[in-house]
Amino acid sequence: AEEGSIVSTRFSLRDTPKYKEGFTHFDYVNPDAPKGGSITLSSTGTFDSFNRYSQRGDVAEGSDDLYDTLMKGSDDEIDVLYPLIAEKLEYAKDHTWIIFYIDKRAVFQDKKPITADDVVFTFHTFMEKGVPHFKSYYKDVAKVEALDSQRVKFTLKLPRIDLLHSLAGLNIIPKHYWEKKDFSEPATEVPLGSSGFTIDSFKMGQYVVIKRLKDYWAKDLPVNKGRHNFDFIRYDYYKDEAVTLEAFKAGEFDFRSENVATQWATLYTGDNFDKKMVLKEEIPHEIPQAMQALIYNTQREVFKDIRVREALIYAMDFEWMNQHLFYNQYTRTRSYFQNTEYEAKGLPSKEEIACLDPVKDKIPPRVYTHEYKPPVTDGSGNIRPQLREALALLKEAGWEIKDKKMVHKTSGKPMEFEVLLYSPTMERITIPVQDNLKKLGITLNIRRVDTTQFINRLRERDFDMVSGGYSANAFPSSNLKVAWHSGYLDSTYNTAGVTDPAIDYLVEKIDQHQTDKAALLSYGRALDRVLQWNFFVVPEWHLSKFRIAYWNRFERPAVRPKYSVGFPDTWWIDKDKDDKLPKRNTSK
Amino acid sequence: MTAYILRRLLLVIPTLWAIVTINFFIIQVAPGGPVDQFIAKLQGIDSGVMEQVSGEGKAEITKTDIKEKSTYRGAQGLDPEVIAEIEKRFGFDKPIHVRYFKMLKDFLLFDFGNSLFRGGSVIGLIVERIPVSVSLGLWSSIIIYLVSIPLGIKKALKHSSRFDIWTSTVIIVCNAIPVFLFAILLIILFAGGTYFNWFPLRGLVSVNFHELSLIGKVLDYFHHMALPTLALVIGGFATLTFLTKNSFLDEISKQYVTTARAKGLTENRILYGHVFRNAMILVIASFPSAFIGLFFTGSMLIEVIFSLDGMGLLGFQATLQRDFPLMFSTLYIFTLMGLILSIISDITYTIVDPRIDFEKNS
Amino acid sequence: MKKIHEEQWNRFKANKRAYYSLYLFSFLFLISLFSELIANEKPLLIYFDGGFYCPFIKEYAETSFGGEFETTADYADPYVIELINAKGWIITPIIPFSYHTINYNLEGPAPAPPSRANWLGTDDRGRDVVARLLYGFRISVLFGLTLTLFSSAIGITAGAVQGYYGGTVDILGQRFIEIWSSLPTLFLLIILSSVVQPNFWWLLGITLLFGWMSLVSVVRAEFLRGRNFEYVTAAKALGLSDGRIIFRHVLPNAMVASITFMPFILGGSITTLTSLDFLGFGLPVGSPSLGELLAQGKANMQAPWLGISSFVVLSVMFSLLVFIGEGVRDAFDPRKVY
Amino acid sequence: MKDALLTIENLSVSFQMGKRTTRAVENVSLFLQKGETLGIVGESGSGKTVTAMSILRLLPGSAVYPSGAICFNGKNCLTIPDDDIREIRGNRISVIFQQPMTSLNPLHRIGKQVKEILFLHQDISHAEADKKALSWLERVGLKNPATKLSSFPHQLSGGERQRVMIAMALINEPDILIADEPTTALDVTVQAQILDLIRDLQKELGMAILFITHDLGIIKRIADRVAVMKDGQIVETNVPDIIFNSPSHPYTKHLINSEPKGKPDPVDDRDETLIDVSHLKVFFPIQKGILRRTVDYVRAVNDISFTLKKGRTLGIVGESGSGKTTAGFAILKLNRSTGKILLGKNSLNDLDKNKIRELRKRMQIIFQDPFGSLNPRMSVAEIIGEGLSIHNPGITPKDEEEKIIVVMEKVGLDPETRDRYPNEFSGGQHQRIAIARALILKPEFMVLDEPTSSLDRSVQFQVLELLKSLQKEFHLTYIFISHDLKVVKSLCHDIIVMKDGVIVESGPSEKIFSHPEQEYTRQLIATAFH
Ligand SMILES: Nc1ncnc2c1ncn2[C@@H]1O[C@H](COP(=O)(O)OP(=O)(O)OP(=O)(O)O)[C@@H](O)[C@H]1O
Ligand SMILES: Nc1ncnc2c1ncn2[C@@H]1O[C@H](COP(=O)(O)OP(=O)(O)OP(=O)(O)O)[C@@H](O)[C@H]1O
Ligand SMILES: [Mg+2]
Ligand SMILES: [Mg+2]
Repeated sequence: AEEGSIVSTRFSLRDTPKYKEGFTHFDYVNPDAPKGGSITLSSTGTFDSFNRYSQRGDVAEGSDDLYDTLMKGSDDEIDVLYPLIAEKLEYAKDHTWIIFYIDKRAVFQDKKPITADDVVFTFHTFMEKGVPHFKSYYKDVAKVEALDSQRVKFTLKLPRIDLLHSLAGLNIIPKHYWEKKDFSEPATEVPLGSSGFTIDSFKMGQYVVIKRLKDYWAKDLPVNKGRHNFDFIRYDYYKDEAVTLEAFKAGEFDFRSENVATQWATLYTGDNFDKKMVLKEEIPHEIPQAMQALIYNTQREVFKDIRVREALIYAMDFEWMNQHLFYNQYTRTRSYFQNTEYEAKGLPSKEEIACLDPVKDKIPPRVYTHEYKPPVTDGSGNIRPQLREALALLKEAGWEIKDKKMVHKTSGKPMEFEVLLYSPTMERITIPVQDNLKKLGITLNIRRVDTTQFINRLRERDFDMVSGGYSANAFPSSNLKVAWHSGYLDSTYNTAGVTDPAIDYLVEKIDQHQTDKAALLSYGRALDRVLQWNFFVVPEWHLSKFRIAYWNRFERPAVRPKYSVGFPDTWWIDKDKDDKLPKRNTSK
Repeated sequence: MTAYILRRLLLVIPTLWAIVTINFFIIQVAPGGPVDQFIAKLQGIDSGVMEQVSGEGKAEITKTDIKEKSTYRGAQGLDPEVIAEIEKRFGFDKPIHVRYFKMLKDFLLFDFGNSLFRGGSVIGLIVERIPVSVSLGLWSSIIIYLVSIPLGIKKALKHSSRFDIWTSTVIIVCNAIPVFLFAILLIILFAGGTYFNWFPLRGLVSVNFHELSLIGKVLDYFHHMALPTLALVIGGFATLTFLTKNSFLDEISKQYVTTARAKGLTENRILYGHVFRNAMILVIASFPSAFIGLFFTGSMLIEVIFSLDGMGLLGFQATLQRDFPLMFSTLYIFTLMGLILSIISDITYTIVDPRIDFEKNS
Repeated sequence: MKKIHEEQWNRFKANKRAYYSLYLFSFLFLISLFSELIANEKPLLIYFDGGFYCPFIKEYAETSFGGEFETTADYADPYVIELINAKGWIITPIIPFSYHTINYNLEGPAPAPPSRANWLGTDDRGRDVVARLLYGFRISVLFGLTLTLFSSAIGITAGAVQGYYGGTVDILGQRFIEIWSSLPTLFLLIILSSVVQPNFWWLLGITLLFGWMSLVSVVRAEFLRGRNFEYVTAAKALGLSDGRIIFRHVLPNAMVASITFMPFILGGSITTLTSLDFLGFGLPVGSPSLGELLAQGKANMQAPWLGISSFVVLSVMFSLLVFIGEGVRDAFDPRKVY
Repeated sequence: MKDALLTIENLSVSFQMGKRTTRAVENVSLFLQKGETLGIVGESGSGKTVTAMSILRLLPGSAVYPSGAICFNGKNCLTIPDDDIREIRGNRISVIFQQPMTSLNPLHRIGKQVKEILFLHQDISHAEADKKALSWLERVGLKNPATKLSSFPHQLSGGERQRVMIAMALINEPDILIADEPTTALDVTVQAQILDLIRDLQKELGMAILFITHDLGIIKRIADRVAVMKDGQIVETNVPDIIFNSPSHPYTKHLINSEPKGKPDPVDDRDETLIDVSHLKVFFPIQKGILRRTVDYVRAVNDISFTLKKGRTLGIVGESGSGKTTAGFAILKLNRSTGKILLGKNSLNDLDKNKIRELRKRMQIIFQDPFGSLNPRMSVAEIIGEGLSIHNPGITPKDEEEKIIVVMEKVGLDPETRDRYPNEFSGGQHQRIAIARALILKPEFMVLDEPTSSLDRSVQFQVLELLKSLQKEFHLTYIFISHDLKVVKSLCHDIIVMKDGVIVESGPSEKIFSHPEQEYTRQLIATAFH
């Protein structure tokens, strides 16, 4: 070990790793799960390539699983890594370099050993031929070198632990295979991988069968123990959703996770369900949820006024929608850290107040005095009380109703704006909002364009309001900067076009405290509050359940991984159940 | 005539050039391009319209992706440098005229290049889709021709009879059936888990196709083709039947038919031997092109619903994705073919009816 | 009416199906023209506090009835109804929903099954299906009729001129059409929808711009043949102008394909609109559209009333049109025995 | 009568068009014995064709039979099943249609159409059929029968088509031949040849013939018995001798007495020249193969020149297929020709289309095939009135209607029928519609291509008188194409004799008729006035 460095078999960004050194398996697996059998799953669309990293082509299911990473995370923690190809690592305390020690046993699928050279090759290949943002993300990597056949060192230009951490997640590709091939081009033959899976057979665009390699060198490593219990996983490709569901019900494939409320509520019925041959289950989970919302473009004159932004939120009658459109399956989203400990609840704590102090007078006062809650209605569709609130706010902001239209007092301009969508589903959601806004004399135009146009206008920031979201945050990561910092106004980041010094300050702070769990907790919650009370979005909803249905032939560990449903990772086939099912088309 | 054909063949060149040029500029100057599409794909919103067609991703919630962790920055947006990089990759860093002349040169050499978003070359993509297209096109056309023409003739003979009325009603109602609803209905009824599980749900052949005997292969193929073909033809009888009927009605009372009758020909021989050619000039002349067109039949919705990879979907997606090479090349190839076919069809006219010529009217 | 037209009309009438279809179609279309009176959230007439109000013509603020908001009154709101009923009465249309009215008082989730309030249920946004069908039918028929009329007129003329004159006119015309028809309609529509909010007229314009070519080639072919007939020579010998020969002599005898295709072109125009709506490049979001209803029918397999009712409307419409078309054909057939 | 081959008893035929019923034939009774020729003569539109067509049930669907029976072989042709009647058609009973021009399938080659009937009723090899077809075309006097076999109908002249029809009817050697004006488009020599042929066959096979014609000369020559029809009824039946010498019915008398007689009205030599044709040529390419290469030309009109003075009638006579119709078309600029054509001072071959169109009011044509020249979708009134409204844009509908009525009456058509479509008329009526259409414009120059071939003597007389009086009154100029030399003689001032596309002889009418120079002409005249 070098001076001033840390050597470890585990690598965590913030938390102490849950699993001790020398653990044998994750908690959420059954280490003795019987292996074997084959299952069929479905996929949508088509595929024409097995090279997950080519710049074009539709990759087949399973192409992702062809490669192992240097280290591997568990499904019940965030950002904690355990040995896989790399048996241990060593990194500088100042976070400027890292060395991975490659397991001597590690081999590619052709039994050639995985060496440091392969890692170097991998990194260079990704930099040169990988997706464009790989290059920009890793631009701070100064050097990659193979110290010897088992050790590889990455040196950074500046200290960044998150970068070091993410390097551990590199998928390692075999140099001797890719050297002669163009990595950026789609592959029609199955590439040589580094993992325990390969593709056994396929028909382009139609199906692909993934095979578990029985002689996989790492199959008994703690990160793999009890996982990958099926010999074959076959993916059949469908193009139509209704047909896919029908196929599932016909027994063409084994497992399905539903994401449409109506279908979940109405279409999972029939003989096979009654006879318990197919099981329908809702499994609650605590996975961090995205902030799905209608986002204001705060660069637009109307939406510069925070009161206007607040007022319009009252037009979304979530309770009615939930009852009448979603079978009461959803929960209103209120936080940018939904389902995490970083979610701001109640009133700010001392620590939070301390964090907020420097920007005290640049944030809405209610941050200190109120807990943020999106408006709640009685679900009858009658939202008079809410409209009253909205009207009051709008009046305050200098708007009035004239000739039954909401107009600006001074300019006399009516309030009219457009929401930009690309998906027909969103129409269904925005139409009731439009209807309610009409009652306020406000015109909302719903504009649906294709995705190309959508992105085009997003890039040009040519929209009033857009249906979109902020991706889920398991913790306050440095990505918050690109989402909210005023410095990102001229990119496709920062959708809401926020230029708020307080927020800039907070996200910068978060960026600086990436490894300090306690600080992140306060800053994260503080940021959440500030964002909430700034009303940048009309928040929508989320679902904290898995809606799954499967043919009754599986068994699964008693403990479910916290952040995943665990299928097909940890489940196995129960022979008895399987035998009771009628013969179906799903065998390989 | 020979001179005419020669002239027509020569005219193909400027026409093709004009088509390619006009399309190139229209498509290139239109806002939004492959770059946006690529970004959309990176941000995970590449479904768009396909979603309406396939019903995919109509979830009211963003997917809780089990595999993908929250660190993926691309989902939030892209840096300007990255976008510049993408633009370069798609060749948008070059001025438009450079791109234009490059395309012209490539087309002259019949070099169609690669798709922007899919694996494989443009030609490869098209060739791959021919089996599906031919299958759909061939069977559906055969059925439509075999049913519509005799039916139309019979209806002409029995004009205004009860037979005429009920067949009209049936084919019109069939014509009004929205293809995709019907297709889905077929699947639910005959291939789903709820009612009869008689037919396969997807694909052109079974997975174990190569293991089957020859007869098995044939049966398997038709087993798979049955529902898509049915869905495709159901609405297709109306026009041809009515065209046949009306054309026959127009001809059937002409004097030469009486002559034929006076010769003692049977009604069928009169209809098929004499009237047919007179009445069906349009149909006959369009047949060569219809026949070659079979190889490129596409019906997007049928392909989507029966999970087939055919021309229809390819073209539609190419447009949506702004996959320019694919768009232009298919346009180029199909137009070229179309131009030749129209010449063939014109020649057919003159063969079917020797009185037809293309000279200037005196 | 000239005697000959009278005969034609008689011949048309002799085809009972066509005759009744025409009546039924005109009736339905007429009704749909008055959709606002039949299906509307706005009452036809309100008597309130000694005065009469006509909300379906004029907008009244809620405050006019003593309510609190100065915006247009929402007559579906029980609060407003109560206010009015306290001092007067309301006459509502038979279907108290317009195509865009969301029925907030649904029993269960939308799409709601047929019920007393919503005869054919609601769509998946809680809007009344009957009202949407009614308005959708009107828009479809108007679109179809206009498009068919113009596109056939242009297409037939172009085909006729090409076929009749032949030679250079034909050669150039064909080339023009080849080039024109190569333009990617769908793409242009997509682009258009990004530049403007496509409305009825835009869609009509674009589809017309690219839709007129369907008849050209058949008409041309029929003209190439028809121009050689003896009676055309006779007409020429009479000294008729080309226009007259084309339209009076060749065309009526070269109309088989056109007349046959016409109802289908109409149907096709309607389908074009529905499929554009289906794909989402059609009428603005929220417009009454049969295509959108079909799309919903597909997306909501559990709600068959969506697909079925739009299918029934479409097929009835098509059938009527084709039957009328048959009658028209008969009317122009001099040999037709009636 | 017991051993009659065919008997028609009390046959009535009506046409039902909507509410309107047209009675075409009323209570007609006829019989036909083996080996016998029954001639039917009568007024145009009197139901001859309808009666004949009824025998094989060939009338359109609008025909109804209120009464009657047609017995052939002891069976009623009107009621026997379709299969049985089909057995008879073309095999036992053959028909030569009145409209040879439109009776052939336009898209089938002649050979195919002729051979088809052979294959249908005989067991015959292709080679044999070819041979037989060829020999029959030869027998009916077609030149180049081999090329004709591979021609399409539109490439044949009127007379040629008619002979193809005749060949088709005779080739199966039927028991009964129904010949509906079989020789209207044939020149007299060919006509004689055909009649001989028919008579030979009759002798040989004992064939019975139902011969419908307006040509009383022919009737005299070949009929064993004659039936005279008028207004749908048979007014008189008897042997020719009696019919011609002591007719009992007034109509028969009238018919027999209206021979075309007289001479053309004398003309003034100082009249200016109206038509000057020089070196007129019309060639039709002969094309081969899919690519339609032109291998040779049919020289239909091969360098003819003539002049025609105002107020005169020029007769063009000549062999069938000699290019008369083609020349007529060329003179009016209705086909592509080379050479110079002067109408007055206007050179038609140099004027552009619009100029010619303006001249069209001054020059008119009556087509050899009147039915083909009538637009099937226009009513008779529209057909006749159309030119009028075009050339006199100001005319009121009422005036137009009046004029139509007048001209219809003049050509012997019932003005009441003016709202009907052409398909509801008889052959002679078609011809008169065509004449009316031309006459209503009062053109100064007319090409009349066999204008009276389908007209009975009385109507023919009426029409010719009309033409003459118009000529006198308005100083009209005619080109008169006809095979009927008697008519030609009575109408034409000058005559051109054509053969194989060239003029073999021309000159003043009297001179040609009295001193024909060419052998061909002499033969023509001899046959005609024999
Ligand atoms: N298809 C029809 N529909 C209605 N009326 C018809 C039809 N065919 C013929 N007629 C009428 O029947 C009558 C007899 O016609 P037909 O053809 O038998 O006359 P024709 O004696 O052959 O006369 P022509 O010598 O002029 O040929 C005519 O008055 C004609 O108008
Ligand atoms: N379109 C054509 N193509 C080829 N040959 C043609 C065409 N039209 C006419 N002919 C030929 O030209 C010759 C002259 O034809 P035309 O019709 O002028 O004869 P005609 O003198 O009027 O004879 P008829 O007395 O029989 O009517 C004929 O041999 C005919 O076969
Ligand atoms: Mg007759
Ligand atoms: Mg002639």
